[in-house]
Amino acid sequence: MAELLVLEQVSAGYGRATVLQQVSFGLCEGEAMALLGRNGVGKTTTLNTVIGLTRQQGGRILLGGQDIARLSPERRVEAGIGWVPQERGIFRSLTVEENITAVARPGRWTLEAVYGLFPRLEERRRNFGNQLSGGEQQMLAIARALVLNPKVLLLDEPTEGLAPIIVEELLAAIRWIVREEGMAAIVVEQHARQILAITDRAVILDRGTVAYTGASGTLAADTAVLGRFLGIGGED
Amino acid sequence: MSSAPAGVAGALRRANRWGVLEILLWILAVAAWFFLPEQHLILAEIVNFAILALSLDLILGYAGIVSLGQSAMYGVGAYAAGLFSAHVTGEPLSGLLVGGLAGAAVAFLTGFLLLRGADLTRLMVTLGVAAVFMEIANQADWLTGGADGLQGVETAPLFGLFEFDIFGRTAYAYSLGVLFVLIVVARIVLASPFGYSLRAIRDNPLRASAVGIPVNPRLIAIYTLGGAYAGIAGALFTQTQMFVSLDALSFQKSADGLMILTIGGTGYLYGGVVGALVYKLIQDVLSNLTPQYWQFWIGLLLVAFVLIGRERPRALVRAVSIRLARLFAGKAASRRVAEEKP
Amino acid sequence: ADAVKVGVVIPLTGGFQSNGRQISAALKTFVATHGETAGGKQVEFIVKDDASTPDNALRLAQELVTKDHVSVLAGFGNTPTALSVAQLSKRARVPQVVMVAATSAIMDASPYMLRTSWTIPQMANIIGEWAAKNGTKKFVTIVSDYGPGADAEVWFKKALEANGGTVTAQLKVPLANPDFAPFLQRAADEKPEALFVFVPTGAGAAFMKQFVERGLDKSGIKVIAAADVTDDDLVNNMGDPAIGVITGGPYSASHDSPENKAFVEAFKKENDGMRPNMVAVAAYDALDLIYKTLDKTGGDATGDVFVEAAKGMKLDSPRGPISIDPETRDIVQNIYMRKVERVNGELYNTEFETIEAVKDPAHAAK
Amino acid sequence: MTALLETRHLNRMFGALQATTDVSFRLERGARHALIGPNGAGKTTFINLLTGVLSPTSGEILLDGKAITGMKREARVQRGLVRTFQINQLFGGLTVIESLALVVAERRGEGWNPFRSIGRARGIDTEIADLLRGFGLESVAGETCSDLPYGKQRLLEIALAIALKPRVLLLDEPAAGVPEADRQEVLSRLAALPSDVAILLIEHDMDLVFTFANRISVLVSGGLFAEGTVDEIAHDPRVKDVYLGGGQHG
Amino acid sequence: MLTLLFDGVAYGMLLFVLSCGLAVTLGLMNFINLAHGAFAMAGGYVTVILTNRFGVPFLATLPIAFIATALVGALLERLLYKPMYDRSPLDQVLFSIGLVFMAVAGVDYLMGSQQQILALPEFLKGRVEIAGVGIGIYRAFLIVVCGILAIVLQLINSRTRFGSQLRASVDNRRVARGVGIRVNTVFAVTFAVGSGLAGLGGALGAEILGLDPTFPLKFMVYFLIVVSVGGTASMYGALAASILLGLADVLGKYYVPSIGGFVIYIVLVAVLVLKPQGLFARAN
Ligand SMILES: Nc1ncnc2c1ncn2[C@@H]1O[C@H](COP(=O)(O)OP(=O)(O)OP(=O)(O)O)[C@@H](O)[C@H]1O
Ligand SMILES: Nc1ncnc2c1ncn2[C@@H]1O[C@H](COP(=O)(O)OP(=O)(O)OP(=O)(O)O)[C@@H](O)[C@H]1O
Ligand SMILES: CC(C)C[C@H](N)C(=O)O
Ligand SMILES: [Mg+2]
Ligand SMILES: [Mg+2]
Repeated sequence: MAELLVLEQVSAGYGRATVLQQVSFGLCEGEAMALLGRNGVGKTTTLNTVIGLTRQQGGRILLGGQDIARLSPERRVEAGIGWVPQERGIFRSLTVEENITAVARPGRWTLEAVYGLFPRLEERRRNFGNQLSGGEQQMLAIARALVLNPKVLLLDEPTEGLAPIIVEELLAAIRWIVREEGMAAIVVEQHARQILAITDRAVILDRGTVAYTGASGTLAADTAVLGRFLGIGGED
Repeated sequence: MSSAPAGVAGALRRANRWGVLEILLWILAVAAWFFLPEQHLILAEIVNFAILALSLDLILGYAGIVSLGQSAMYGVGAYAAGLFSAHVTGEPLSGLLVGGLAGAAVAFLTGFLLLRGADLTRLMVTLGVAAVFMEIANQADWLTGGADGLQGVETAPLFGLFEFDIFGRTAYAYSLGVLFVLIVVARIVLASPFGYSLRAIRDNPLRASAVGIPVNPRLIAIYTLGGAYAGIAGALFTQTQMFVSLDALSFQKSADGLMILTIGGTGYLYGGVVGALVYKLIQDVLSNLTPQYWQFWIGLLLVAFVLIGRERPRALVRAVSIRLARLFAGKAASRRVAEEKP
Repeated sequence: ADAVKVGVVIPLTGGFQSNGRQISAALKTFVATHGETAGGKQVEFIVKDDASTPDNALRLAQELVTKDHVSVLAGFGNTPTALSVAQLSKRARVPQVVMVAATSAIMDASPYMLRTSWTIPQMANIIGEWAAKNGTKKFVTIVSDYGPGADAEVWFKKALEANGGTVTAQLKVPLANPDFAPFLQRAADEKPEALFVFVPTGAGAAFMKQFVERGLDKSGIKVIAAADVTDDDLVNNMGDPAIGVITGGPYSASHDSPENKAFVEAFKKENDGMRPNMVAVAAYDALDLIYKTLDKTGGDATGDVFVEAAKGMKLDSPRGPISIDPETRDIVQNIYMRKVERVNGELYNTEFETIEAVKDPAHAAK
Repeated sequence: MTALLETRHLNRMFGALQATTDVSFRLERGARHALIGPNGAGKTTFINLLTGVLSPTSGEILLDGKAITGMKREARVQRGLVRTFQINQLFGGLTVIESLALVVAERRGEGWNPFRSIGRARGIDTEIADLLRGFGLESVAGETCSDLPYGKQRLLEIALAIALKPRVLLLDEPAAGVPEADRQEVLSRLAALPSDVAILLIEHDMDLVFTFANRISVLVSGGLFAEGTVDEIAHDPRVKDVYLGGGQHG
Repeated sequence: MLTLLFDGVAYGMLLFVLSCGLAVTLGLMNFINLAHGAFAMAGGYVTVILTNRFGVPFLATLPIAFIATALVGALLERLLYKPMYDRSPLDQVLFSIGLVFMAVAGVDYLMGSQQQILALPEFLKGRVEIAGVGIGIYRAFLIVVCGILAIVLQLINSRTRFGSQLRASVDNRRVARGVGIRVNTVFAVTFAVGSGLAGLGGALGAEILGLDPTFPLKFMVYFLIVVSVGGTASMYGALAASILLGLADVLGKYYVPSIGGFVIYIVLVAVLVLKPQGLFARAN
């Protein structure tokens, strides 16, 4: 299978500080990957480097074989990357609907389609971004990424603040999108167990470097690794 | 007692100790009185601007209130002192008090207008308030002399001894003394729980109210104190110049104060002193070089200064002061260690 | 010292900068025509920009006196700046030669004050008298809301009423006023025979334009104004609306005399064809006064000596004969009634009547 | 007996939307109470009403049986009603020590004192030292809040609330953004609070809710939908339908 | 009385035309551009020079003034303004006031300090009487032009995708880029349009307000007042504020001339105290 997104020895950071050191991994079409690690290890930094909002200090990022390191974030979106920021970043003075239509690109995911996924958003479509509850904002951030109709979806803690029942639906939807539409996704999550259940592969970061790569199923069973890098006990 | 508490109290006190650079600055300022007699006028003016900027620093640097209307308090203080001298007595210290009270009263009465709204709103409201005061002073020419300025201001000798001469000798010493007292008072206030609560409000008003800080009353309190400082600056101006005009209430005054403060840096009390020094010297040089177009170069400097980053000078001051502190503290610390462990 | 230093404090920037510009042009012209010595001494000028504000004027004057040790202060583009320095002139005993500021009260503020410009009452009084005598009696006054404006209003009204005229409304326009519409409307509603106007140079153009736009010219209302409104600096650019406006003032660039011809020519030559206005002539005369006084004292510029020598001084100014009133130290000069006309394709204030040797009535009255 | 905190028929409208619907709710002394509910159910709104960030359209809020409905925010805090925020709200420019000192001074009623230096108040140093130790913040005590790593910021967020010695503590998703492994640490700090402090916890992480709370209220569409012990709620089929779903918590 | 109302509206429109460029840069882009007046002045000088020196018809100079200042604006945006977007309001204030100083002194140097006087074409001069209301033709012309401008700008902002993208970029530049909005282009275009409008405003206003190098300082307060009273949510805010201020000012000066100078400031303070976000607030 062709690798859709590849990070080769990527270093990145803020100002003079380097946070990511030589991070490498690849992602194929139709594949979902979990990106795990404790607070502050660089998960968000990794996603932000891929979308181009954090300064890349070294290495290469290839999308469909092309180096995108020099492209601006908006070009990267055109090239097929969709991003859900950790802080959600809802546009406060746009309505729910404008938040979506302002960025939408032609494709399967349309306004109607995302309303189908999150009916709650349709109920609130005329509300301004800053009049939404925490969970509603999260839904909107995901919807906004979907209507970009990307090839690769970067999700930074997408389940944070969502009710368990919505989390369930969302995770099922992510899995379905990836499988059925050949999208690729990187999902950063605090709830390792939940996300391992719906991803194919997992990468664990530790202080800015890749500490572990493997199949999600294997990792879910590997209590030693989970314990060491994520501090989670084996049983539930 | 365990060792941690000593560390806590120490850390809190350390933040408020006099710095080496600070002491040096005062030594230089006093030395200037003896060694730069030709410059007394401009030095007195610099000190005056420094006090105006200090009054802004209290509200902007510590409480986060931006204002384009500090001239309201400055001007009212200036006119109050002028009228006091023209109609009651020319004794300077009581005039200063009157100016300070007038400035505080204006701030206290208009402060509530600032409680809502973001930066831009505050900039505009303060500007509007100052404009109204200016217009009032302009209209009330029976009291203020209108556009022609208030005539008949005479300042009696300081302590009955020191005549205010046209060379600014007394004026500079007097202004410097006032600045010193004001800075000492500001230091004490800012190191208190009250002072810290202002910084908390500046950084996060939402959280400040959630830890029980009455945000609005505190803002009015510091705005009033700032007003008193501005009023004192205005009074000082009147007394040393023996003249007040509408300029004291003008937008230009507010803008100068703000410009000077930001050049020198906010939030450490000396921004005004540094800024006034730099600004006046540059202005002096430029307006001598090109009396007609000096504004162009001031503008250019301002633009460049902001583009480069106005926190730079402040960072420089801090770096130098840390370096100096280390130099001195090195010796002091070794001495202290020797004392503590006999 | 060998040189006599003269500190020139003028508004090169800010609201009154056009005055500053005329003064510095006049200074250039004067030095070119009269050289740099007087009373056997080198005369040195130090020019400072007060940005049109009294605070700055005072500060600069202080520095000139204490640091540069000037013997004479000159300049001042408006009343507030002149007044701010009066106290200093008094305390330091430095002669202060006022080149523009036009309120009467200035002369009382310091015994070292001398003036070569004009006073508002000097003009307004004559205009009021002339208007009433020539049959225009029902007026509305429109003046800028500051000291000189108030002076103009008061003295015009006084002279008009003394000669049988009436003022039906007195309107004061804020100094920084972008739009005259409401005032013009108000004036029109009063249906006067004419408007008396005093606004500072510059605002005059906007005023006349809006006057015509509102159709007031067609309704037969005349404009009779102080000279500032159709300043020589501007009148040519004001175009048709200005034609026919009657003003009273001390100087017109088209004044017919050999002195003036020479002056205008020299002025244009030194300043890229710029046309001198009454500010320029006042500045030129102030310099002439300083030179002549120094000649008389043999270069002694001590305050008391200098002022004493200046009193009663008579000069042949481009505007006609002028003198310094020995009692008030104020200027005595002719006031001309003029009308805007097109001369050789350019607009000028053409003089048609002369009232000779007018003193400031505010002081004469005392 | 009066409850420590009580609401009576509380309502709040946003335009036509009813975000809080006739909520009558009691929080007892020493309670460990959780408030759960679907997204947009009105939980944050409810907290905002309690703390005075929003004012109710109608209804009453009582603390110790006394109405505090129209009271200012800071007055509620002075009476012991304290909250934390879903998103950290720290004093970015102050150090950890300064933040805590200022909060402690404020609680002691010295906030208006402009003359005594903040470090000189008696006993303030031991109290702060205890807080620092209790929340594992000693190593970063002198650092500026905005420079702290996220985990420490989260702890400071809660420490600031504890420094106020609350009687009622309202926690809005205290574990948000904290990784699984560290969540227990946050919780254990809270569990260590004096047993007479009443705690109301909003959280979507059911593992946390079920270990921490002994009573749960469910809010749906602004109104109270169910209330009961952990067991009752966890097995309530209606709650499953609207909130829990069929997942591993079933 | 009606004539007076007409004058008030016309004066309001004049304020609007002066301020609408700022309503774009400050209102929509959230950039406190005190140098707005400098762009307006540039537009004014373009028109004056073209009509007076080169005899270009007045109406033809208007689009030229717009385009010329828009180009200058675009250039300055690229060179100077761009790094300022993220800065604090204070930085923006200082930065742009610096530009004002430069513009004032620069124009003085190039053009001289005297008032420039614009020669209007005949058909815009004079006035007509309609049902007893005296209507200045130029003022009526202003009202029409401004009304159209306000409506067009507001529709672009509220109805088009470009408008949403602009608001999104202002709300959160970083995230906007991350979801594919070409923030740089959006800002550059908007800033250029804002500058162009400023230039147009200067060109249209020069007739009534006069034009000299101190123009940017003299009128700075006026357009700041309009925009902050109007609020930043929509162009209608600026329009409503302009008309309100225009009417208040004209009526105030007519009936109580002695407080004429205050009125505008009192309206400013009153509105901002009651509605800190201005008449038309952004959602909060
Ligand atoms: N804007 C910034 N400037 C400087 N340092 C930063 C910035 N953002 C993050 N960092 C630092 O970079 C490191 C990695 O942060 P990052 O946000 O990528 O971690 P994360 O794995 O996403 O953590 P979390 O689980 O808290 O979201 C941290 O040490 C953090 O302090
Ligand atoms: N200012 C407002 N204007 C209009 N509607 C609002 C406003 N604030 C909140 N809402 C609406 O009120 C409802 C309740 O919001 P609230 O934030 O209380 O939900 P919540 O229960 O905390 O949800 P979550 O779990 O997602 O954080 C939501 O539908 C929200 O969109
Ligand atoms: C030129 C003049 C308008 C100056 C003004 N009359 C003044 O004395 O203030
Ligand atoms: Mg992260
Ligand atoms: Mg919530």
